[in-house]
Amino acid sequence: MDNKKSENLIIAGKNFSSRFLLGTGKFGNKNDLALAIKASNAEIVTVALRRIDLQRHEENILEYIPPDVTLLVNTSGARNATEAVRIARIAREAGYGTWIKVEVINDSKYLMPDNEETIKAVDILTREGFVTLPYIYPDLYAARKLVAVGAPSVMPLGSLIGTNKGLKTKEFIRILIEEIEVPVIVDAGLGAPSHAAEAMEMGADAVLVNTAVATAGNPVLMAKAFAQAVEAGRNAFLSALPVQQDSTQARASSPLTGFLYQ
Amino acid sequence: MDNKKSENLIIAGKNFSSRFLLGTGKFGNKNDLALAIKASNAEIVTVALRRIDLQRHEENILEYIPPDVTLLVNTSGARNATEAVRIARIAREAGYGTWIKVEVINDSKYLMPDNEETIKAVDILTREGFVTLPYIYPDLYAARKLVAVGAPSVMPLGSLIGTNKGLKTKEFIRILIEEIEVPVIVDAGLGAPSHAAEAMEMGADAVLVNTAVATAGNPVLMAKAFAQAVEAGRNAFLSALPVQQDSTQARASSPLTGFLYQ
Amino acid sequence: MDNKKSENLIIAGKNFSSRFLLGTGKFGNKNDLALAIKASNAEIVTVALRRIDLQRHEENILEYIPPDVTLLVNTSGARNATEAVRIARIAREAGYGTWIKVEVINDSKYLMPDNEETIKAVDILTREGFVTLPYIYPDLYAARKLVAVGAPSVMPLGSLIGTNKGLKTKEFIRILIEEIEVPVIVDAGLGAPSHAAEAMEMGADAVLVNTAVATAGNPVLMAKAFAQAVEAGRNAFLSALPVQQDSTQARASSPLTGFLYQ
Amino acid sequence: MDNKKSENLIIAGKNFSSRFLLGTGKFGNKNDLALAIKASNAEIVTVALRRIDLQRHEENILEYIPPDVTLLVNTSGARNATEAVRIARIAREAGYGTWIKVEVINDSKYLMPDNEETIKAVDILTREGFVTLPYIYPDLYAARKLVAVGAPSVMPLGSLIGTNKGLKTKEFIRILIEEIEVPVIVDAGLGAPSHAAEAMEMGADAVLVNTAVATAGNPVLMAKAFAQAVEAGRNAFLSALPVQQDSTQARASSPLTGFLYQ
Amino acid sequence: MNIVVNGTSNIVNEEISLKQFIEKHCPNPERVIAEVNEHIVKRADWDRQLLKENDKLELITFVGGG
Amino acid sequence: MNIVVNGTSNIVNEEISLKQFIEKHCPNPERVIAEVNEHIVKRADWDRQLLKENDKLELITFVGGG
Amino acid sequence: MNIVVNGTSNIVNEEISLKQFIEKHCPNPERVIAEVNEHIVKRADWDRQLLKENDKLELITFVGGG
Amino acid sequence: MNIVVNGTSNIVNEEISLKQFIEKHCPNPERVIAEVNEHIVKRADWDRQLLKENDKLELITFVGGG
Repeated sequence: MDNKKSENLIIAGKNFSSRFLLGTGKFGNKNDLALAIKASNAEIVTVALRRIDLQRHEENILEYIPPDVTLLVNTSGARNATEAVRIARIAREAGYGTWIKVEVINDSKYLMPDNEETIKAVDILTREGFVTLPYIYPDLYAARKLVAVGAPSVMPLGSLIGTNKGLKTKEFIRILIEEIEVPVIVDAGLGAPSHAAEAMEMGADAVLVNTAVATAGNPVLMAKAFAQAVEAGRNAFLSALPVQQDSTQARASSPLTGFLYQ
Repeated sequence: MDNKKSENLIIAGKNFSSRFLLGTGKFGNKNDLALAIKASNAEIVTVALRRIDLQRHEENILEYIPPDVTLLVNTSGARNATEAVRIARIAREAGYGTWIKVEVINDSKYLMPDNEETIKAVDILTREGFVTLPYIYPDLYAARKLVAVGAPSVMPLGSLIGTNKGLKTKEFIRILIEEIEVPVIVDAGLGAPSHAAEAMEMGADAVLVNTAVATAGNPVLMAKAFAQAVEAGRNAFLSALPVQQDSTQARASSPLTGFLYQ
Repeated sequence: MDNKKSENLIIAGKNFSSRFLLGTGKFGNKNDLALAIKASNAEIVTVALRRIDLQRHEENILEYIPPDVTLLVNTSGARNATEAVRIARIAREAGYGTWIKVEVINDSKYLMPDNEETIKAVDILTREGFVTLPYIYPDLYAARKLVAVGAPSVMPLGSLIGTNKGLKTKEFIRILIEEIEVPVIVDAGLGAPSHAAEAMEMGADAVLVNTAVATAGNPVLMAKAFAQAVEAGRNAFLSALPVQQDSTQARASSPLTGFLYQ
Repeated sequence: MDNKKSENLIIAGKNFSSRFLLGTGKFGNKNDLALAIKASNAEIVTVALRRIDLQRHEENILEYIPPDVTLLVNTSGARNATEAVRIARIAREAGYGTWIKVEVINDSKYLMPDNEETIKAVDILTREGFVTLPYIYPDLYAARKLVAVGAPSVMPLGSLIGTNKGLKTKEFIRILIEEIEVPVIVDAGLGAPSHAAEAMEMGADAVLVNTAVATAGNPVLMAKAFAQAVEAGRNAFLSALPVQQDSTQARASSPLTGFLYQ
Repeated sequence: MNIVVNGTSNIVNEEISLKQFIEKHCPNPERVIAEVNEHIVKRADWDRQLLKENDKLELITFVGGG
Repeated sequence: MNIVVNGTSNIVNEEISLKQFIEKHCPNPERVIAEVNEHIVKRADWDRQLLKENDKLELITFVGGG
Repeated sequence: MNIVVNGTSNIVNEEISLKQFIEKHCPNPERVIAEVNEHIVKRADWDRQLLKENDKLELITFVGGG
Repeated sequence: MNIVVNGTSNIVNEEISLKQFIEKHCPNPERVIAEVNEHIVKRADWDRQLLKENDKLELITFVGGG
């Protein structure tokens, strides 16, 4: 697909020059979050909704996010389509836009997304005018259905949330990249910039990272590192990587014969 | 070791702000080489020596390398210490410095470096005032001996030359990084920016790439991609990457409980 | 789950002492198939249905399968639940049992199973008295639904059909093994006995192999090799494998101190 | 090499029908050792030497090893060639044969073998009539030198001793298998039967396992599992494994067209 | 009389039963499973099932599969 | 008067508007999103929404999330 | 008389042969391999090998190893 | 007069200096590094180095390498 090579990431008609999305959970220090957004030039960041704790003064996460950044409200906590829809509506009512990361999880151990419920939620939300970015387990058929009901992007997981294990689903995300026409944003499980570069090298359109940045020793520098890796991987994809040689035999990069030999 | 975290790469007392070294073999178009050096900000590039072809007009590789770049002359073609020493002396006589990548290969199929002969060559060349960067198979004992005879850096292979397979020697390069006090520069086999980032993330001091850049569809952009990945990996190393979670269980980055639930 | 450790593989109340299932496609020589079944002690083998070629005399695959072996009729060719159901009914009508491998594929490039259609087919076939073994992409929610509609086993793919790439879905099959109470049989993509052993070591209940056996240089010996690997992996699972050590540090198996030292 | 396909493992003219070697360290219960030897049909087992503890009654390891088994005395504890030679001579003097696993380690953290000292020890011991099986880091040049000084086999490590990480040196052991004419026995780091099968599949002549068996929940069953996996891998090697398909595209094992379609 | 067999048109001139058709055209009749117009016809009924204009026959058999 | 706030029962003695309740109990009223009986009440309407016996209040806010 | 056994000093008062020393101190004499001053002493010779001031004894045995 | 240049025999008829030989045969003399009989001859000395029967010349240059 030609738009796979466009300069900007385009979602629902909106252009983004950065292909690095940042999650805002787990930051020990909210100032680090603000600096991490700046250091990485992230243009889309996720936030979530939660019941207020009446006993405790909590900081307002939104104060740490620059106004020109696109807020993507995560429906985390939703166990089915109905709950996801309800959270999305609350977010819109609160004045925070219509960009929703549709995350439906009904498994408290592995936190695997429920693709079928996610499709239902996207279907409803799209009709209500939301821009939905569904978080999914990378299944070709589910991705096709999401596109059919109006998802302007899909966000397959690289590995289980928070595990930092990298691209365990590589073979299957590759299929989405080849077959699905909307942007494929790899989300969850990317634990190092090399993982992000690997995703981009094979043609992913963007990546979203949270845990690996927020829990790093230096989250601000790590955010920058991920953003650099995303650019590196993107440039490599555009440059057309050479293939791995399958034989066990080596191939010289220096001239090896004709000198000092008879 | 503390110098593992220094801002610059320091070899034999010389400071380099770039941690990406570029090889000059296999470029289809020499202008691409010049542009690739510029795009990647490489400060050290390798060249080799070969018998002149009396029948054919060949371009002068040196014209494509900016004068402020440090030339590292590869002894490729040497099958033993004696031949490597001879090539190094020729290079010096020709006025091209004293920085030598000591590469001794006596195996035409896998192009594996012969550590023992390499140690002998480094011993001789160091006494003659050369700055030697030995290309090695990552063996702790060989690396220790190289440092003992004066090598200011070691260059272990990531995988077989030209195979683009990445960090197949990861477990053993890690040992060198932990145990050897001189800079560890991963050389050979890195086939994608993600491989370079992975090496830097675990604390390698620099990487050298040739085949993957020179044979890319767009070598100039690929050189830039590798340089970005090296910076990404370096920053991640300095930020202290979070560890991979070994359990199969996921860990939420969003708050999952207390909302919409009873 | 305790039945994970039972001596026999039990599906729909039927006991099998072998945990190796063999596919019958792609055999160059049908005698090899008969010998491979014998050499591997496979007790369940798959067959498929196809339109007769009126021009050509073809061998009867069933003649090469011993009568005490359980035939599992694959619905390959079905693009949706309706077609899968139709194939199953034809098989039963033909007198070949009620054991059906429900395979629904609507993607001619990657041959990925369509979980949703598979669930529908299993639901219908179970009500009609079939024993269904659904071939699936390993998705926790799909597996749960299959069990809910009566599947006595699930057959997740290891990697794409015919690629021999092994357990690319390991992280997700592991979840099925932990969460799903019916036997988990790894199907598709296992290209070497070591892959089969790896699946069994983590607790898979059985494996099904076709391509890697049928296209081996010696299919009969390869069938035996897979069966041995399945037993090896099963025994290792029952023995409780020791864990991998995550540190890079080694741990001596021999006494290293106190001898020859002061 | 043709002898790579011989039925028996032949070392120094002696025939072994088993290709599984067992180490005897770390067994919690010595009866388990005896039973594990029997269950696995191991014909070669390693033992070590240590100073007697005058304060404590210790069991005699040799009582648990059947008399028809070939004892391979490990020189563990030796930090250089001289110490290895001394241990070998003690073993011979004690009446326990001339089969020595030459293990020289001068690194207490990673327990990496020192190839250069190992070569020296093998050279001396061979002249004294010992049968030496050197434990090495898989380096082509070191292996060639060992063969040149008379080693009738080489034992490269799969990964660091005791880590159970499997075949981390796969690319380099493969080179030994292709280039070295004596049997290649993979030793150290094999943590699961699937690892052993993988080594055998690529043509290793045998494997030696200790930690993964001795520290399993059920060491006797685990020994059997490893022996089965070794046979499985051997048979797969003899059968000629089909290659992995590199494209991401799948290949049907069932007929997919011509049925139910127009 | 036109009959569609496994997706291909066939001209049959005489009146013919399913059994006769199969025995005439299939190398191994004992392996055949027959559908007429998407309904399975049991082997015991092949004899009395006469083929009609525009009948759609599927003649199916077991083959190797994974 | 009993009111369920974020899943917990609260006894409220006087008549009180949603606005008053939030300002009294929430540290940052400007961050609060309010549902009463599963219907969102816009901030502009908080003032005239009086709480009633057995009302179920959800008081929600934005937090960091992935 | 001082004797170093496996790296540790031992005081021995009477004249004693290697055999006597081993039988007195080692729980399983039949398993012992003995070096005196870095030379192996065969079991058959233990009897006539008398220990001397500053002798260095290594008493070794087989153990499990990988 | 026979001279071996980069491993190949060459017949040279007249008396000739290294400098003359290189200028005559090499497309880019300024890139050449010259060894005669395994000793490097500096560029400044090329002029006075006369070639002799059976001299072994190595004419070398820099090329791309990894």
